[in-house]
Amino acid sequence: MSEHARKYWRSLSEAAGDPEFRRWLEREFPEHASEWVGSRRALLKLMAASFGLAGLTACRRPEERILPFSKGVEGYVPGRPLYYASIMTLGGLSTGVLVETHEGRPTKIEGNPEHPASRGAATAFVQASVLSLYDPDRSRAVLRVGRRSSWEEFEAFIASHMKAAGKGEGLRVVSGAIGSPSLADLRAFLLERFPAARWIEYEPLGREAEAAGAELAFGRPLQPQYRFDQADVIVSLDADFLGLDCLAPVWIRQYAERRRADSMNRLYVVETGYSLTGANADHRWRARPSEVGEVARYLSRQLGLGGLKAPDPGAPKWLTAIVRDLERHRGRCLVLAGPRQPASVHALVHWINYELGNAGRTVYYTEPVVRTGAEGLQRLAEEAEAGEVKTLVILGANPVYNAPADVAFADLMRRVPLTIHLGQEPDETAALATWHLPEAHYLESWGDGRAADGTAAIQQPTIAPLFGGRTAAEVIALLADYPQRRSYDIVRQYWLRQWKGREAERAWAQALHDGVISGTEFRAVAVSPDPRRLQALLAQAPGKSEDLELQFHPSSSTYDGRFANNGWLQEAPDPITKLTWDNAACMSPATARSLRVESGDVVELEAGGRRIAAPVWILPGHADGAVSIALGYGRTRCGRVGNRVGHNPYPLRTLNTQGFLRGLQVRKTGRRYPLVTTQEHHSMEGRPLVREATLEEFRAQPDFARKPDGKVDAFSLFREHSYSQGHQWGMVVDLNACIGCNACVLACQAENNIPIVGKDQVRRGREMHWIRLDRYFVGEPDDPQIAWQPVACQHCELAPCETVCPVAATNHSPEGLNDMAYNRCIGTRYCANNCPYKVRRFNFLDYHKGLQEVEKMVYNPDVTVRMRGVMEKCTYCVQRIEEKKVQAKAEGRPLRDGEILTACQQTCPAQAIVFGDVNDPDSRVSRLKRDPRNYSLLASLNTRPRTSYLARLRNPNPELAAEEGS
Amino acid sequence: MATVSQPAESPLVLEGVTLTQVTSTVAGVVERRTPRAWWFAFAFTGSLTLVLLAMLTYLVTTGIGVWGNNSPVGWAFDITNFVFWIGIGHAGTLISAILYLFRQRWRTSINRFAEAMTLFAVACAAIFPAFHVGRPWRAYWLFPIPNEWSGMWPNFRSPLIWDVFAVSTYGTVSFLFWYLGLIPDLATMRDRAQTHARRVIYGLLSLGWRGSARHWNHYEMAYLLLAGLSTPLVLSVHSIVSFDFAVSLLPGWHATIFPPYFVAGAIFSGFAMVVTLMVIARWFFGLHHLVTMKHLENMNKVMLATGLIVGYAYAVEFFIAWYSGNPFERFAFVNRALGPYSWAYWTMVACNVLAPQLFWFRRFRTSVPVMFVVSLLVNVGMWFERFVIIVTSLHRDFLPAAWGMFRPTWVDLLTLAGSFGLFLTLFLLFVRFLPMISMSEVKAMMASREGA
Amino acid sequence: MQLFEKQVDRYFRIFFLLFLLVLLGGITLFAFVSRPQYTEVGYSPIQPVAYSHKLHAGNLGMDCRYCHIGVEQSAHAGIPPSEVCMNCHARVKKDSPRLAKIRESYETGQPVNWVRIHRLPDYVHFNHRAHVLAGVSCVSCHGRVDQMVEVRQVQPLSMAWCLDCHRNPAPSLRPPELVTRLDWQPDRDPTEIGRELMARRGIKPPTNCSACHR
Amino acid sequence: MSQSTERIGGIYGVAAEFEDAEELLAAVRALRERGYRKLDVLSPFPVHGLAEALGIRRSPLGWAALVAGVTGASAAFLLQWWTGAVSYPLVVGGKPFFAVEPSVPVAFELAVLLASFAAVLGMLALNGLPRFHHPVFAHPRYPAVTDDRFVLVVENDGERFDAVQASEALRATGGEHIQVLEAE
Repeated sequence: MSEHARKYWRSLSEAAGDPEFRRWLEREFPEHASEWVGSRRALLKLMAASFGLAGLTACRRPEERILPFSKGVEGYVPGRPLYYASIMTLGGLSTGVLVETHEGRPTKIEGNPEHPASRGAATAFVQASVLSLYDPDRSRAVLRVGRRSSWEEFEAFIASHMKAAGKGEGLRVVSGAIGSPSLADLRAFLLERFPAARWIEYEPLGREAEAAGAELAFGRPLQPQYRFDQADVIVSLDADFLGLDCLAPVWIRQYAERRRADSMNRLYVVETGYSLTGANADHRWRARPSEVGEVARYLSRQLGLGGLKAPDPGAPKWLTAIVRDLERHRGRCLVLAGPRQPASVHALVHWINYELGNAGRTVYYTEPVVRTGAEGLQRLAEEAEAGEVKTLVILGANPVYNAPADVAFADLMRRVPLTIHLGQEPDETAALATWHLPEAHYLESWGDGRAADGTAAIQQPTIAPLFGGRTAAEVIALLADYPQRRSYDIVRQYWLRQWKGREAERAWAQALHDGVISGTEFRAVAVSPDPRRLQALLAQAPGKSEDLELQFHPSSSTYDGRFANNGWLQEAPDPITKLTWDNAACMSPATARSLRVESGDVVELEAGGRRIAAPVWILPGHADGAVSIALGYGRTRCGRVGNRVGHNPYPLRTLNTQGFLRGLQVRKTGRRYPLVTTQEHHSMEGRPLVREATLEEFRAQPDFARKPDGKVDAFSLFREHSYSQGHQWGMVVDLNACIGCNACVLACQAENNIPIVGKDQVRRGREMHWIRLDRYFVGEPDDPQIAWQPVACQHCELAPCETVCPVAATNHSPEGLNDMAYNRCIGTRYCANNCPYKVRRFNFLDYHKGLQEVEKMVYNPDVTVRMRGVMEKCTYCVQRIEEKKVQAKAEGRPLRDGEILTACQQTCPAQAIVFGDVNDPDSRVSRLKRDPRNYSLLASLNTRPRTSYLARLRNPNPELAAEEGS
Repeated sequence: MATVSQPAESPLVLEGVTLTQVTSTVAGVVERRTPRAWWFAFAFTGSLTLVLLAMLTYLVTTGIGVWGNNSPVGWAFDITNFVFWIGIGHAGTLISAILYLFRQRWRTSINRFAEAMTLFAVACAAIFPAFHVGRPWRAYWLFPIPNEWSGMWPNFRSPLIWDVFAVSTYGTVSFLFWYLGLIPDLATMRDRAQTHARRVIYGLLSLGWRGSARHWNHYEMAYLLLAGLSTPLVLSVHSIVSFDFAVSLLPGWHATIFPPYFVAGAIFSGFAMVVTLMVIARWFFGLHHLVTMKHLENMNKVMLATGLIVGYAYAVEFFIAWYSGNPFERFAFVNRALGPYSWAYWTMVACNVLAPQLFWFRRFRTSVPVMFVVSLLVNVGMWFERFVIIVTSLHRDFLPAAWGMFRPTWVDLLTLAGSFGLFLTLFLLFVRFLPMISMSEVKAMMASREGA
Repeated sequence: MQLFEKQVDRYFRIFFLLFLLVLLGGITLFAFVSRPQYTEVGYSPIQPVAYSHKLHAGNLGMDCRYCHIGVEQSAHAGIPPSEVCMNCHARVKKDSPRLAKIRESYETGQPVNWVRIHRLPDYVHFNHRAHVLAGVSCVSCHGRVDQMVEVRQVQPLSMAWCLDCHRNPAPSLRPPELVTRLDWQPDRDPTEIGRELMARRGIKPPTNCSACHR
Repeated sequence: MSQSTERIGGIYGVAAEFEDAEELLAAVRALRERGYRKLDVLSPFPVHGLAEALGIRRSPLGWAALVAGVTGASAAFLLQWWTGAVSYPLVVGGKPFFAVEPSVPVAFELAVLLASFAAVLGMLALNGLPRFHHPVFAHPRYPAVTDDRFVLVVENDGERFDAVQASEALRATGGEHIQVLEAE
């Protein structure tokens, strides 16, 4: 897309203010349901002359209306999508997005190639965020003590209330992390006006430990900025930097760029649960959360930090091997710790990196973009207890659900006379608030934000607020009586102030166009460690204990719970467990044996006198002696999709146990709970499906991946169809790049109008995803490795599905696509039976039934919505192919390689998917197909798939590999 | 039940039976007042038929999702039932056609009965391909109907289209065969009828049959032709049904042994069903002197033979799976015998291979209770055979990540039960209103025996 | 004893023949009236505003693209906003009662509820842009709109009809700049012109499913 | 059949009942010896050897079935070739648009279907069925014919036919219930 589509991104700034435009947007709401009255005179005339039989056919033609605008909208042509550059902010950090809109409806989010945190890619959360926009359960009205009110009433109320606020002694604001420069400016304005007020930023999955570690190490709270593309050796201490500890796709991109055979990095992971990062590791060791810090301390000592060279002869061999590898790669290696680890571990890690000469090369430090912390909540609770809090404003946060259990936020709220809650959902916190205000979705509102590296960008709306929501900035502007009241003005004025002068307007237009404000990234800060303080940390050694530990980690579907009502995400299987619509207490097979539990047994988890119930899931590769559980489930007031889905672990999570807790008691209840996965079998059964080799093996035998196929001596009984002419589409999936993150699954769902089927249907094996990530465990059941394989329709040249279709609903296009005509399909399912890849999906029921009009707004108009009883599958995004072909034709030029991007390819943060014309020998896909690692899945069946795979490489440390081999 | 002492060569019609006695015995069943037991049976099977209707209505209005089918198990009870019923439907034509061509006289007492069974079984079978599709209201696209909307035609390379042609031809030809055989007997019914209504109805149905020698001349030729045509037809139908599987590439389906294996299985199951129903009808309507132990014994011998063929096929499948060296094929069969559906596999083996071994012994072969139980077991076993072939092959094929399990829903089970309801209801109507033994053929056979 | 009277045979034959006749006739009739040519062609609903294409496109000679702006840029040709009408009618016939709905729409911002005439099912993706750029004239599908006071559907718009042209496009092609000239008469064999255009511009209309069904 | 009887009017023929097949066969032979050529027998089952005795030729239905079968198979091949390779050629599984091998099942089925129809409909047509009213039904012993009796009909074969003579001839061969059948 890149260059080409950019022509169409348009700024909405003028139009948004235009009342005509607003009306147009509002009209998008279906007041005008189909009208059946009106004349059918001509038709009746026709029918009157015909026989009774023909009368029946008259029923087939309902009258349809076309409603054009009354006034044209500049630059808009009905049927052509428009693209807008914006940002999506999660946990205070922004990612650049491009929003595709059709007739004023945002339908698809892509990454913004210009934005440093995105570089054209988008994560699963970003992809799914467009569905949340159209969530019919979103907050629709201002509520005052549960009764319907209005913004006007609230405005009047707050104006008079704030007059009596004095210096703001009783005023407290709780919000999520604030990375937005304009909102930070507003906050400063508010606190200036009410100097006694206090503002608490709380994120349940904050990254404060990193900054706190930097404060310990360097004396200043700094944010480390990683450069994975510069690191030859990476040691991750429970840091899921490829997975959920990374909210921007850029780290995956940097990492994947260094997985190429010519400059391959090496990744060591020590972790408790099985994370995406662990799944991609060259070496992985299991450790209880508390033991991870031990590894950091050990590494520090072995590296002789602070002059304390104290080799430990009894140390495990793998640790000494890591140390040697790190020492060999001074300045080109990187050690990092996960956000669940305490500040002391982070401090050691910062120190290690500094001593290895990595600071400034593979990691540098900047001022943090956000500063969050749970401590503020503790103080707030104390103040509320003392009756000091009079007015509590909660902006876009849901602390009743996700605040630390010992804060007891619900009790806290009951002690405050006036609580105001702004949120997108009428959620758990809204239920206890005096006032609940609907919050605008990021696609509906103006704003700004910063990426993790500090780069600022403007968030521009692509649709008027559907349910009358407003932004946090607008609410603060009301509270603080700020000169501007609308976020458009607030954001614009803020940035115009930054730029000043005549250039300001142009810079504003540029910022909107590019979706990024250049030159705003934070400068690197020079650091120097304080060895004395760090040596003290080294001396700390927590007593060994055999207690069970419990680790809390983000959910791949709901994150911290905020996406709980998003059906796409709920249905997306967890990349590792493949569980959908649930979380579970994951534990290793050995731990489960010792607890005498099996997957699906409900257990009671108890710690510190608090207890929750959760079902067990036995996860091979999990650390023994520990349990891990995803946060973000068990919500009660998020909407019809997410209510009572899964089990809520927050009641066990306290201020001091944000990452993990020790002393866990697990008790079997005897109850069973149905856990549902999209993959029931986890072994490759010795079949050469995912092919992999070590880097050394690859160098010795580059075409190792083709060996399992042997020599296929195919003898054909008939003259085969020739595909030598014109475009011939094909795809290559680089298994070495793929990290298994699910972004493609969600992108495909958004692009192709794939329905949500629900937990019960998934249980029956009827999930509809067109692309699935096959995840196989390889090796020892207690400590296996993981192999991924994204599988969608392979577009076989000799497609077995086509031959068996009795009505020719699936057949081949001259360009080698395995076409599927939904309207011809009668639904025998024979094609799916005969598909060796099992990628065809059948509409067993009407999965689009009962959707509200607003939910249908997310549909891509270029893709047919399938009815029940028909088969569907990956089309290689044929709608995108056709669109680009027409475009090239219109411009009188041949198609360019890389011009057509499939949805999965476009969003892939690892750039693992390449699509193109295999008839063009110079295309990227053709070049990759000539790669020695290229192989076809199930080649022995002679289906001749157009999708092929590049075998995976691992880069184990030869020292350890030799040992593992022996 | 009168016991008949069997001479060394058991007669096909007991000695001393006259032609009139044949007529009155067979026609008498229809002319007698409807027995109470018939009404009870009819009420039961009729209700089951209504259950079938209800299930199909629910299916069509809601979607295939009411069944347990899923991905990867796209076919389960639906096609299992289809193949099962089509298999049952093979005995009738086989008895009528092949045994006719081989001049097996013992067929005459049972062919009508078996043909009717064929017809009803094909009717039951036809339900499933029609209703297993996701959009049954579009099922007419399976036929090559010219149209000016899409200009589309069926894909004649698909075994399902072959199925459509095979099953519809088979149903039609079976009906013609059955009806052709009925014409003289309908004339008999017409001429014996006591009420005007019956006379008119049988009169119309018999098409004015007079029994003229010229009639018989053409009639016998037509009958011979139909027998000659039906013989390859009956072999082709189950071969083509087996192509649904054999032409695919699924391990467990893709096998060249399938056509003969399926045909043998079909005959096996068909004979089992004939025995099951014949034993009941013979006892209930007192047809011992027309349907003698000789008939039953011969059918049991056929069951033994076809059972052995089927058992051989099971063994050969395993051998080929091992011998081919294809890991997918090997796994598919190991999974059948030892996987999660092994209970179905071993049920199948026990019922189809072990149970008929009793028929090596004359004592069991000629024991009505034994043959009744064995025939029931074979029915069960043959249903499981199709279930095993379809479900165990689909549920674990090439990519382990896509493996799954099939669990039937209550709709699946009730639809299966309902199809039995329809079958038995049609059968009850048949035995109530039409002569269930071919009188003219029995008479001809008796006459030729006397002549000999 | 005769069961049936002699006439029964005659009646039977007559009834049988009649039955055959009715059956075959019925099938033929159904086949005829269910054809798209019969059920689709001729649809001409009353529009909320009595807009005459004959007057505007025919007599006044306005180009199609003056109103249907999307036809060269988008899959949809588009129905013009009321504003486009008002470009002229702000001055011409500014008080005509027949234009009341247009003026009202322009003033209130409420759209005019035009009735759709040319309708394809949701599963069909027709792209005006691709066709117009290839040189398929408006007239091929919409007929002589410039002679219609009330627009009516003149082609069946069925799949088989689409395929006819996709299989044999030459007779329907003309130089792209002439697509909106509904009265254009080629000076030589149109098929020949079409063939030349196909060769020069590489026009190969697809007949595979995904060309239209996605 | 037997349109000739209609032409003459009055008498269709003379019929007598026989009790068993051998008696009947003997009667047929005797009557044919006496010059009666237009004989018919009504019987509950096809009597072995009767057709030869009556001089009835082998039924030509086989030829009809053959022609129909060949028509069916050819039509099937033609249909599959035309729809697959001419009307709308679609690439299916990379296979040829038309090939003989996959066309065989449908061709076979269609051949059998048409041949079967030809056999059954041909039988009805050659026998003039359905025909619900017929002079022979008027014979008082007719109903027994479909049970266990045989009726031999000496049909009116033209001007020389004498019903009384025919009755006598029948009686001489042992026929009972001799009855003159009215042509209607």
